Amino acid sequence: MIASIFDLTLCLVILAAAGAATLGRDAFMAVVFYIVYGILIAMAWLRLGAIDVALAEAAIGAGLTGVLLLAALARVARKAGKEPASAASVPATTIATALAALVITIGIAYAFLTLPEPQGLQGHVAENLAASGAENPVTAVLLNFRGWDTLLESIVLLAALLGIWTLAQDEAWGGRAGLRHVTRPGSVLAQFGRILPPIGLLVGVYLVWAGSKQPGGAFQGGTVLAAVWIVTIMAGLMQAPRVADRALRAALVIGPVIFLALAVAGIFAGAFLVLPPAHAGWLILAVEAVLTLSIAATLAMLVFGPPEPEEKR
Amino acid sequence: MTASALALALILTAPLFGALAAMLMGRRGPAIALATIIATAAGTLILLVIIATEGAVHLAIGGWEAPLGIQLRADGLAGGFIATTALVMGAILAVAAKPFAGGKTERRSAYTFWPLALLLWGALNAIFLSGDLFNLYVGLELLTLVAVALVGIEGKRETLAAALRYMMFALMGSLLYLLGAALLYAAHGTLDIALLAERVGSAPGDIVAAAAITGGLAAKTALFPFHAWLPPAHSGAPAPASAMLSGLVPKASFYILLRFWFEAAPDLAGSGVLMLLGGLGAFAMVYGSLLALHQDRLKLIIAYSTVAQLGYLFFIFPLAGGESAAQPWAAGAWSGAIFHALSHAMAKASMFLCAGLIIEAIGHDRLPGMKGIVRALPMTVFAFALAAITLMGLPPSGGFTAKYLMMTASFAAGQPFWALMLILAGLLAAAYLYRPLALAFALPDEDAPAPKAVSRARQFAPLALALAAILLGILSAAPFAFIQIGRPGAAVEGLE
Amino acid sequence: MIDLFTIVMTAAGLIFFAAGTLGLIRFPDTHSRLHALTKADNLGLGLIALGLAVQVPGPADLFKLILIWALAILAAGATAQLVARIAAPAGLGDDEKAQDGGSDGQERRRP
Amino acid sequence: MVLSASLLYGLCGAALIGLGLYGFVVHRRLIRRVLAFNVIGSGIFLLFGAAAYRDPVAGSDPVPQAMIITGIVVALSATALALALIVAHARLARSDALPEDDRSGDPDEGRP
Amino acid sequence: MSSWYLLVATGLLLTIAGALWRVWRGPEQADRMMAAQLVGTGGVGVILLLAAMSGDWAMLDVALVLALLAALAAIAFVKSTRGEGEGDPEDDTPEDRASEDGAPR
Repeated sequence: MIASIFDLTLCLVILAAAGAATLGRDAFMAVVFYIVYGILIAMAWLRLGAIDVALAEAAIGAGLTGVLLLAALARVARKAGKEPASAASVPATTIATALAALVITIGIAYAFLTLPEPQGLQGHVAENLAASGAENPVTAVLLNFRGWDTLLESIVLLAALLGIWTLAQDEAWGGRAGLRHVTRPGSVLAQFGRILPPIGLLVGVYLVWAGSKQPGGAFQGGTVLAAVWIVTIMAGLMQAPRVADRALRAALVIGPVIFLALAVAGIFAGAFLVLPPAHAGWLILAVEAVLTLSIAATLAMLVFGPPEPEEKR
Repeated sequence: MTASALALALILTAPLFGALAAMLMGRRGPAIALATIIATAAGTLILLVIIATEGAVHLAIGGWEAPLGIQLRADGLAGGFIATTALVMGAILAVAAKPFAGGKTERRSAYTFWPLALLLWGALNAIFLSGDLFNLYVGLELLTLVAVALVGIEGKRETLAAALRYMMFALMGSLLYLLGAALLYAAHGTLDIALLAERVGSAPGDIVAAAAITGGLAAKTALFPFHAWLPPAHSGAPAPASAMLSGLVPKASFYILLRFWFEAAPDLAGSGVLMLLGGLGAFAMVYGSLLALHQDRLKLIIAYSTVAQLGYLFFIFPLAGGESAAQPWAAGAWSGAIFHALSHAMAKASMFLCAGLIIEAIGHDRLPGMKGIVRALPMTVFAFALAAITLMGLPPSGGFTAKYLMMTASFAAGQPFWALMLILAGLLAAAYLYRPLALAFALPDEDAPAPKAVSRARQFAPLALALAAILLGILSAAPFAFIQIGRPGAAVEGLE
Repeated sequence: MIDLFTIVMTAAGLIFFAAGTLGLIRFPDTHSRLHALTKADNLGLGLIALGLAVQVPGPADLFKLILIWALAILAAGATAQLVARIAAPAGLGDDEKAQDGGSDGQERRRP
Repeated sequence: MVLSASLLYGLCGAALIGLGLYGFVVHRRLIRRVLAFNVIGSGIFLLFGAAAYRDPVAGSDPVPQAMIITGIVVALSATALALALIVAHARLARSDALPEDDRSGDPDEGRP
Repeated sequence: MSSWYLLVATGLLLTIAGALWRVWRGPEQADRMMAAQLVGTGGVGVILLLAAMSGDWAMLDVALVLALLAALAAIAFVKSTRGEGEGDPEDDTPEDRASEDGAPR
């Protein structure tokens, strides 16, 4: 009973935040609502027994996506002089769209309510968990049973980064990613930038290390590490790396490269991407370690953006 | 280690390794691409031989069978698309080696082009081999992000707008597809295509899922009315990128549609849905052709032509889907559409490469400026003409075989409307391709500036592609039999 | 007994949160709202964490609980100071006003 | 009254999808559309996760959880690229909308 | 005991709803951001209670990550209100900062 009340309240608050984020007039307000929405969704995931997802949502949905949106909004506002009207002003279109969205919602809800008896893969996963090399079932799926998805996904991140790098101005190519951040030494921001990284480093590494036994893993840990790096640079304690930097590029690709190499090596053990059960445990940990490094580097570079011309830095 | 595992590993990982290497070593792009072409082509050849001799290949990634793991499936259809992709990518990368050469210092466009192009290849191969709807989603996302990046690589205002427009359609398409996949998993506990075939019924969830997946993929294939993004995106990119975007990228989402409707959910295909898809295709065909007639830039003509040509790929649904699947004409219709997809990939890539070389020679692609270009670029214009023959569907090209098979099927099926549309498509293609060809062969204006020279070796690549499209028609028997290998369920009688 | 302690502490935490929110809603200007807020929610979270500290199974989780509270204080304190500077009347440049667009013009005026 | 968590969050997910769809179609500012895209995405994930938790005794199905994590990362990648494109486009076009949607120059097109 | 945790958590959700109202009203960007900060802290509280309720203390990691990343969003906000996003918010006015901008650090 009380659980239902909690769930119902949470659903309503989520819908309110999402409604303001999508319908609100003011763009900045919408972005703040989206950040709030990410926090709330993380709670919903806990209620659905998905701690791994909650971790990912807290780190990515509430954290990084919000940062990306805030930064983009600020930069666009400075560049786009007059902004276009925020919503379609033809009432007929708006009403038709609203009706269509309502019909689609009802259709999806109906489909959800009429789903047949659940036949999940909990049993299959549990049966094969011992041979997977991970004790956390989600990690077992991500790194072993469906490792090919994860491998491709780590490359999707790189594809997005390459796409962002194509947006650099030609004369800026090879330079430092993003804008230069300056802070006065001893300021609140600079102090904060000193205190947070050690804690964040600890948490990030812990999440990866603990990920094979309990919720956590390369993506969640990598995001935390990326956040640490971003804070350090925003606090002006470090400069963002040059996009032509060899060490940076090596860090970006090492995770996918090692994962791919392992996948190919698998054909000697029977099939593509086979992890021999006897070695799966440490192999997964090793892959997670390098993936974390690459994910952290890639995510941070996604946030920094393309290199900017020196005079603007 | 089996030969098939080695082949699949090469096809899947060589382009990805190449992309990562190119990302690491900025100025070695062309050399890395060459190594990738060799490795992937070797894997493709091995795979083709295995499929031809032993039939469809199945491989459980990591040794985990469905429903727990992801299954790779290489049948004739997959083999045909992989081989065509290898051929087309090889030619494109050969032409791209000059404009995107490494140089002394690293340049932005040259640096990003190579990893993006190789990632595009890797994503295509991953899609063509995957037998799992969620894995297909990840592959499709990789493909989409890379394609969007390639559209915007010139960094001009119009190309960025084109990339953004494409991105918006693609984002919506991905979400719809993902929604469908989520509903299917929730209902059936698997996203393996073979297992879904046994489980998908006509529950509300299945219908909503099928609608969402179809809508999402149609948006990514630029099916009318989701076509608005395509012409500016495909015409705004540099020619080698355009060739990939127009020749190969839309085929991937079409391929997933085929896998979905013919393999995962064949029983769900009611005649209404199939007619709708075919009808939208017919509309796209007419609409794209008419707009192509009105363009004054070569690349825009070619891009609108893609809208039209993709349109009649969708005739496969009414002719070979649903109740037609068990009919004797289905094999012909099915092969016809696949032939069309493959020959269009080669011909369209060839055309965009030709357009790129023409731009290199005269500095732009406005039609009047092309007058008499045949004297400066005889091989290029010849290749363009050959590719045009394929797009018009004239014998002996692969396009002709495709149309012949589909028309025969449409008469056999008692649906002559599609045959009429195919004839119309051919006539319209002839009309919109006539203008650039006629200009190319005309006498140049006296005062026209002399075109810049383009090396013969580079002109050879589009010619090879156009020839391949013709050869696909002349030697159609072997590929016809090949792409039938492992075809699900239906009658295998040909119509030849 | 332990449970009673937890109940009292979490209830007190909730009250502080409620007070903070009330201040956030009712106080007339940005600075006073800021002031009310940071104290209340940090104290509220601290009380809740304290209440739960007696329930955790092991020292590792206790350590996490302390770390969470410390982080929350640190983050809230730093951001409060930073945001306070932004909120200074002169702190909003013309840029920011343009960014918000004209739609909420009437909202901008203090109630 | 006992409503299962799965049911509530599943319906909430469906509503989020509809809300996001509306926002995605109605907005002209591209940043708002990217934001709506993210709302739709998390609605789909929530629906997926709720469906995976219909049997609380068996616990949440780990396979959808893994897929959702993959999906979240993919959505982040798409968002990052889209936003970077928007910023680059705004630098050249001085507008946060596609040319066909950009009516800021139109004097009749004021906001109510 | 778990009912009590849920009760307190529901109460926290209501305070979060109150904070949402302030995000909506503004009027300053700073108001909206501070209200979001309250949602973050309240969210951490809810997660602690959910962890105690379910006895699954691994949920504490989520609270940890949330607390860590809440700071990131706030810093990004503060940064985004200055110049092109790069400056120190504690420098007094945008004009001051603009003159420092060209100087090497």
